[in-house]
Amino acid sequence: MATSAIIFYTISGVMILFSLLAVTSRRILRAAIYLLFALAGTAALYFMVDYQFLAAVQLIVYAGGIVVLIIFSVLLTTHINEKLEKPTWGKVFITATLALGGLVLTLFILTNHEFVLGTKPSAEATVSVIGERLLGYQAGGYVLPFEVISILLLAAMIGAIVIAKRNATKS
Amino acid sequence: MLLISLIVIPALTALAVMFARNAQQVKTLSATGMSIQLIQSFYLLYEFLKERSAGNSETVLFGNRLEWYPSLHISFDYGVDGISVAMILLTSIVIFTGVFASWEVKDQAKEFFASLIILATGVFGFFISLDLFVMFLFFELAVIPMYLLIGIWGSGKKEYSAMKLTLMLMAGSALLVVGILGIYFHSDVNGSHSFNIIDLANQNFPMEMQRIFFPLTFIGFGVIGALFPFHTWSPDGHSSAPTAVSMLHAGVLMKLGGYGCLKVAIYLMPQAANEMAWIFLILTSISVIYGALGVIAQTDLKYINAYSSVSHCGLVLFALLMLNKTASNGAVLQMISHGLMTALFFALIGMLYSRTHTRIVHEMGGLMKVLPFLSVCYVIAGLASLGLPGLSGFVAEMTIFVGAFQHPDMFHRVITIIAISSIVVTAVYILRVVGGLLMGPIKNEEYNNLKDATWYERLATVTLIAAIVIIGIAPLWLSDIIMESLGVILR
Amino acid sequence: MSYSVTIFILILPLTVFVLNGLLSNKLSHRLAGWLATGSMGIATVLAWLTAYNYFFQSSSYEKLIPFQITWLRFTETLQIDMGILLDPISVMMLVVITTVSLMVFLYSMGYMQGEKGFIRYFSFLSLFSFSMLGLVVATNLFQLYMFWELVGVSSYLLIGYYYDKPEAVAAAKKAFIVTRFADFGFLVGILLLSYYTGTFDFTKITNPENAAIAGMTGISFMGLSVLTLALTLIFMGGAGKSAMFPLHIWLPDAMEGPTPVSALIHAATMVVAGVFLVARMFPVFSFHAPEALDAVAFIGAFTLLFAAIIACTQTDIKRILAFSTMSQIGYMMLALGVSGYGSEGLGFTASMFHLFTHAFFKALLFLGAGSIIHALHKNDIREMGNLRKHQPITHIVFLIACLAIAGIPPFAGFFSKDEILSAAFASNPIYFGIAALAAGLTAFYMFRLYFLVFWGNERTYEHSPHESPVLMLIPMIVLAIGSIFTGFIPFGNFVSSDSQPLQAHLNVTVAIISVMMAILGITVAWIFYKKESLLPEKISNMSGALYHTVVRKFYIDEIYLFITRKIIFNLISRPIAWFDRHIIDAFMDFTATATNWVSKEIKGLQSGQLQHYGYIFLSGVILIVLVMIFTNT
Amino acid sequence: MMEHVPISHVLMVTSTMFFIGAYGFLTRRNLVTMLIGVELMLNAVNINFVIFDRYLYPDQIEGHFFALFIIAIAAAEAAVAIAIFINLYRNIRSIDVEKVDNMKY
Repeated sequence: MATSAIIFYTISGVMILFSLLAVTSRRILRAAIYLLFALAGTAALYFMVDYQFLAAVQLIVYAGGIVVLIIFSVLLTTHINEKLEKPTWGKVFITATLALGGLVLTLFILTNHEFVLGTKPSAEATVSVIGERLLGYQAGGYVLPFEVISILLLAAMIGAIVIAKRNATKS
Repeated sequence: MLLISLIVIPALTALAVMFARNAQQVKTLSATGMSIQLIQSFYLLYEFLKERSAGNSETVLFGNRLEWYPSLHISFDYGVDGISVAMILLTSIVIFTGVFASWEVKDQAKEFFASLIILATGVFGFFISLDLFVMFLFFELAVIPMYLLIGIWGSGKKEYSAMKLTLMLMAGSALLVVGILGIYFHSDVNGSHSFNIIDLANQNFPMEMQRIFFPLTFIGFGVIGALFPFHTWSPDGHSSAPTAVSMLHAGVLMKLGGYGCLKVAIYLMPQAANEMAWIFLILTSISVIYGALGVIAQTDLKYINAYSSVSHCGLVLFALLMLNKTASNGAVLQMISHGLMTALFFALIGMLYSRTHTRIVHEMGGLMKVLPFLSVCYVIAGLASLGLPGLSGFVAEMTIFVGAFQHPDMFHRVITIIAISSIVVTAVYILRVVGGLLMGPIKNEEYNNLKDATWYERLATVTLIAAIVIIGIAPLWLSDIIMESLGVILR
Repeated sequence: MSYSVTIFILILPLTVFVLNGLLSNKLSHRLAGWLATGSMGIATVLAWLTAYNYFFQSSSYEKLIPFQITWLRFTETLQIDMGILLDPISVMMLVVITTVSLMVFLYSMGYMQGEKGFIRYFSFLSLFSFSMLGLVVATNLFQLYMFWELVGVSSYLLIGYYYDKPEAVAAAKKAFIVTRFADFGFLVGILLLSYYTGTFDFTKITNPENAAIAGMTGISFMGLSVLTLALTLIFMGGAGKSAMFPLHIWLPDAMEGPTPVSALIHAATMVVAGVFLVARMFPVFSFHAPEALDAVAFIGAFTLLFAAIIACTQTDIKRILAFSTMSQIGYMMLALGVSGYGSEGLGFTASMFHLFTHAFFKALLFLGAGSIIHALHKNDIREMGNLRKHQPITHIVFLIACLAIAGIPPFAGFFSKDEILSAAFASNPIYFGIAALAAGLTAFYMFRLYFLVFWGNERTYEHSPHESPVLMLIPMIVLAIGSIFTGFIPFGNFVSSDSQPLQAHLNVTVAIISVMMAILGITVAWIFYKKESLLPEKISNMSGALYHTVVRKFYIDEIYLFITRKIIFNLISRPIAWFDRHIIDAFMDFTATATNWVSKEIKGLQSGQLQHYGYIFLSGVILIVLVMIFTNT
Repeated sequence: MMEHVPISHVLMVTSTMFFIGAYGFLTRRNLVTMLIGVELMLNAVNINFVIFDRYLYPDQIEGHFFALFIIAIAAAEAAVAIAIFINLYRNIRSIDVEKVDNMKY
């Protein structure tokens, strides 16, 4: 078994483990931390496929930004010692059945599908290439989605502020 | 230009009304706008007659096409033939008098007059447009404000009635959309689909298609034309609506049904009309008799008038289904005549109600003594309704009966005789009301102090009566311009 | 003088109607009244001039159309024209209508003085005159029908003149509705006739050589030829307007109107419109539809006797006259019914002759009755007596009219009635018997009235009766002169079925029988009613139920009431109104309620629980994927 | 670097992660933990984009961009979501999803 394979399976194991923990842990802060690990694992995967930039973004935005946001909100909305109540058995049962059923179905399709692997040499995803593509307006340029995303982010930012802002007249 | 200004003027008036500062301004603006509209309509008639006498025999006059949405072949095609001119005249007279009849609306006058005039805009647009899609658009524009007008300014069970009326008319519209789209997708004008009525009229739609879409369009328009058994919105709607709205609704809006049936259903799908006429003939003759008999047992003036409208409008559709020129001519005449007299009726009922605060016939009595002017007008309206020669009702009914009776088929003649028997029933209920309401001793002491009509009420009623009398005495010009257009429609 | 002047005979009353109607609260009573009467005077002069020109200045009595415009076009062939058709009967009618109208207008000036609705009254009266004149000069069936309706409505308005009296309102309504019902038949008849002939024109329809008409006799429907059917229906219209059995019920009630109105409309002119109609269509009846003519004769004869019998038992002075009118119109119808065409057309001439003379003496009777009512303010003859002392002139003219209607020579009624009896005699002895019997009854009930009112004991009156003003007396005297002398007109020379002079001879046998009957009737009346006597009461007590049946007018009114109120109102209208609200409308409401219900029932699915949506979503996705997999393989 | 790992294995991992996220989303009642579930799912999908790109179309980097955009959107979504949670908490003193059903029907 090649080193890379070993690394991959290790990472995968970590990711799945922490994902599971993240959705089952009864301490909410821990759940957030477990999520952090799962996201970091993802970043590692990106490194493995040579997408360094993406991996960096994943770490900064996801692991750095979102998880911190989540932790903040947890701190704002729950007591640190509070344990989440256990979901009812019925709920767990239904959900687990559904999730497992979906998983089995997906795996069934996966295993039965013949993937045609690409044979061409892999393209480099250097920062300069990414920058040119993102701001390019010729074929393959992503300037329009880029702008749209910018607007979305702006709108989300304003929206978040407006929603979260304490209502001046109310209190 | 002439036609465009027919919808621009009311639209502008509605807009101006919204900017008015007080109720007085609102009324002045509306009255001015609608007077201009009335003058315009007469000018249109004059121009139309001038063109026709100059030998211009095109199907529609003053027409034009404004591209609107070329990829779906929707364009604002407009133009008028004799029928449209007649209906436009009717509409402008009714809306003109409607404004004066609602002179006393106080709360939210601005919104009331604006909605009323927007409704009229829709009607004018409907009558001038030649494009099915635009026509439908205007149709909806005319129907929707009705909900607000009844729901907000109505009386009695107004929310219920407004909802019922709107839902039933919308259900009709739904059928209509399917019908119109069906026609559109089956058309083939120079390799593409079309919404233009004139183009569509030259299509020979296959019989299978006509069999599906004729009933859809006919019932779709029939709902607003009070086709049995889809007429029940009419009594409730009319009884809850404020005066001017009843006038406009029974006077004009119900006529969109007949007009649409003629200009869309029958004009575009003549073979199916011919084949299926008998079904609808039975329904409409039921309308005629059933409506008339139903009136006798009513006690509320507005219900009485609503049911008699069902009967009279049933006669319109009945005549159209005879599919010959004379009867159809009668149908159009009946639309105009009924529009005028029912508007007069509703105006008078509103005026009486504002004085006596009741609409129940047997609670009133002897009003002739205290309200001579209004009572005489009521009698005239009644006489017009029962078809007195010299008033418009006679002209219309007789044209229908003579035309319908010329049908070579025995079934049609027998059913015509059944329809004719409605004139007896009409006389019964009209005279019952006139006798109970206006004659006899005064039942309520308080009525002795009632004031007779004010100047604006006089203006409204006299205008309508003048129109009724003019058509009743000299119907030939009107009948001729209608007949001419029918020649094209009933090829 | 050209005939186009005749148009003014129509325009004058119309103008007065419009003027008086529009300016009813501006004009003074005097001005309005004289305006109406003056115009009617001019119209009368014009009518007499027209008649003079027509009958004496031209040799042959052609049908003339001095004026005609197209009023409404239905199809290429069918159109309504408005025009004036002059032929012997229409000219004769013009004279009758204008003359009687003028008299009634004059009379009304006195009778209606001080009434609040004086101007309205003259306005309506002018409308009536206009419509009636338009009716008789109509050039086509549809024009006739239009004026027919107008006449009906002016009759409605005038009967309901005292609109605050419930009885008057009910009577007006009844009159209009009953005639409307008859007009329904009339209209269908017109449509039927025009459908086959393709025309409304009298000149074409009544042309005996018209092929389309002859063709109609060949088409049969339910055993009758279409033409017979059409003509019977048209006659139905005439029967309604002329108060023939069984459509007569409105006429007695119509007496609620002012008395001059009864004189003009319900005695002299409008009610004979039905006779006029049959006379107008006579060639068609006579040549192509003898069955329809038989119906006319039968109905005429039946009504003649029926009304005369009822008249003998009534006590309201105007109702007696109303029944008498019905009976006399029965004579006219009978005469038309038994008449032939051309040289056999004695009945036709007799009918028109009787129409002519009847207009004078019946109008006179009503005006006399009006004069009495004007003085006494009551209608019941049992409360009257010995009026000859108080109203000598009224008494004399009334007597003249009674003699005229009873058929005593040399008064007008004798000649016309004699012709009718001869025509009936020539046709069918049964009809003759009925007519002769009715002649006796006529004399009896008229003189019963006469003796009870003018003789008998003095009664106590609230204020002592007085003779009527001059304005009322003049017309009565004029009409009385007419009632005496019109009988000497050689009527057959002017009016006949084929416009050829017809020599009518006095049939001596018939004359003797009829005079005998009349004298018998008068004698019986004299015995019964000259002095206070117990005889009539004894006889009425003896006949018991029969007598009551007659007093109640054979319960025809009750039958009608039963049909209209119980059957039409309670069994048809109300159920329909109920059905509409509770079945049809309820169905529409039900669709709405059902939609509402369904939405209420399924809204639980929208629980607001995010995770429920999640379950459904996920299971949906899995399901769809499963379906796709299994359908692909 | 991944030539020794078959694509299906990677996909199995991501699918597992996805359904774990779904499980979390559906069982948790606390809105924040539900959000964690959503993040997991997004992440799994993101990996898929990258992996498909790398294995099937190595000469292109479109998957990379998709992943990039998804990350951006996820960030925005998280920000808005958390703002909503905070506001909600302020109003009803709880961020339990089962209590948030005011807008049903």
